[in-house]
Amino acid sequence: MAGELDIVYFAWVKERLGRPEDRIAVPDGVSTVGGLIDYLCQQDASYDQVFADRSRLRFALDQQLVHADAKLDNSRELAIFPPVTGG
Amino acid sequence: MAGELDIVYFAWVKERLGRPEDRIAVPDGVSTVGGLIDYLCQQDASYDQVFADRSRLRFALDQQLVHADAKLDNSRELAIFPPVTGG
Amino acid sequence: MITISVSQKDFDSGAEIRKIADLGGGAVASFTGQVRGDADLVALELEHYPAMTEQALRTIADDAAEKWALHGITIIHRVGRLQVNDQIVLVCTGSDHRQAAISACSFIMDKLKTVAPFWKKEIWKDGSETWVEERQSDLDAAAEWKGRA
Amino acid sequence: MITISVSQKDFDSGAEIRKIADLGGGAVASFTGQVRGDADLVALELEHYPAMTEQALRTIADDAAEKWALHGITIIHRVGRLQVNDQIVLVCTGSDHRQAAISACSFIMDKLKTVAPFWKKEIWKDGSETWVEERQSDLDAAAEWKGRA
Repeated sequence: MAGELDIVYFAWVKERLGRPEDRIAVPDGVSTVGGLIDYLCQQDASYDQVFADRSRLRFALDQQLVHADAKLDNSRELAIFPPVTGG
Repeated sequence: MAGELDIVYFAWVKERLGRPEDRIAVPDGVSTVGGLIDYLCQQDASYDQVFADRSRLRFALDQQLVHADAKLDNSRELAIFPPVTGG
Repeated sequence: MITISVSQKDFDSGAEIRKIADLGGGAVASFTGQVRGDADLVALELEHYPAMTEQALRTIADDAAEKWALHGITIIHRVGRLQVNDQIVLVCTGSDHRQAAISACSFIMDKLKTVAPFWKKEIWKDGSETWVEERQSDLDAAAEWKGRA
Repeated sequence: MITISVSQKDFDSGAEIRKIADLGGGAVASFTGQVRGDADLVALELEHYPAMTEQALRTIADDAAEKWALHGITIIHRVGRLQVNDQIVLVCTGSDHRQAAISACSFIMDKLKTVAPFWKKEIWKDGSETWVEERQSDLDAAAEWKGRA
């Protein structure tokens, strides 16, 4: 059964997508953050443009930094953003 | 010709000697800080007590930290004190 | 005592240092970051991830408190629109020992730069906007703490 | 800009940090040392070598300014009789880069502890007085900077 996932965007990821968040149904067969990004890029060219260079993206699952190979499991919120630049 | 030298004391060196400074005539044959300490200890038992453990003494010649083997040369002021403990 | 604050409000470094000092350790270290002067810079916009930010900073503070014997840690980070010379961040640490206080302060800044979800956008006089890029030197600084006390 | 002060007067860390911050670098580090709380301690007496102290601190600041690109350095050290929780020393450094500011602040404190002519006497409730002894950890910390940038 496909789960619902909120995706939130920050900084230039948000600006280029033109929206702060999406809610998507995670399809069967997609189990990792990286897999979900691949899936989104296939669905919609707007994702493909913004997510083209994966090395420039960082991810958090339920507010914890993760790598692209992290399992989505039952996470409720995925955040996609550039490397952080605070301080 | 023997030169005149002011010697100033700080912290427990000053307390144990019971005075903040001395003016002495440096005798011929005494050319280093260590040599002068040896000479003073021979002259007066009060020096000998306070200066007994040389490893606990530090020196400055004309306000510059020096080791015991430093030449007195034409210095005007020798300071003798314990290791510093500021900050 | 760990104090974390993320808001648009300015802060008083001296007052924060006094609060940490009043905890009784002999040593207080602080780092204050501000918007660096640049004639062509109009403003800096600090965006963050509200649901994550405070917890990320708290985790960094907890890590520091595990590595060093600290009496107090304060981390303040501003968000929103800031002008040249405005204060951005304060990290303040108190300990019985100066090296612990200074090392912890340095560690917290290095971690904050690499794992806390803040993003800076520079707004220029000519109307252009640029997102600040991550710096390799920040990544290197954070990596150096791995395994060190 | 190097500011050195040795006196009996208290100081305002926040005001000193602001002065360094106003020089325009993005990064300000500070260290504040104070008399550590101890139930049996009545007071601390800070003695110094007036003819030498300021020059010794200035030499330390000059060394720091050679090692790191700094906008400003402030060193304040109090002398005379101090109570528990009274401030003793402030070192504040400003730079464009946080690691330069923090390292310089740490370096100055390490050098100050080993070459600046101050001596602390502790005065206890039972009337006894003890001169504080030098600590090997301070000597080690100062020695570690040799040859490092």
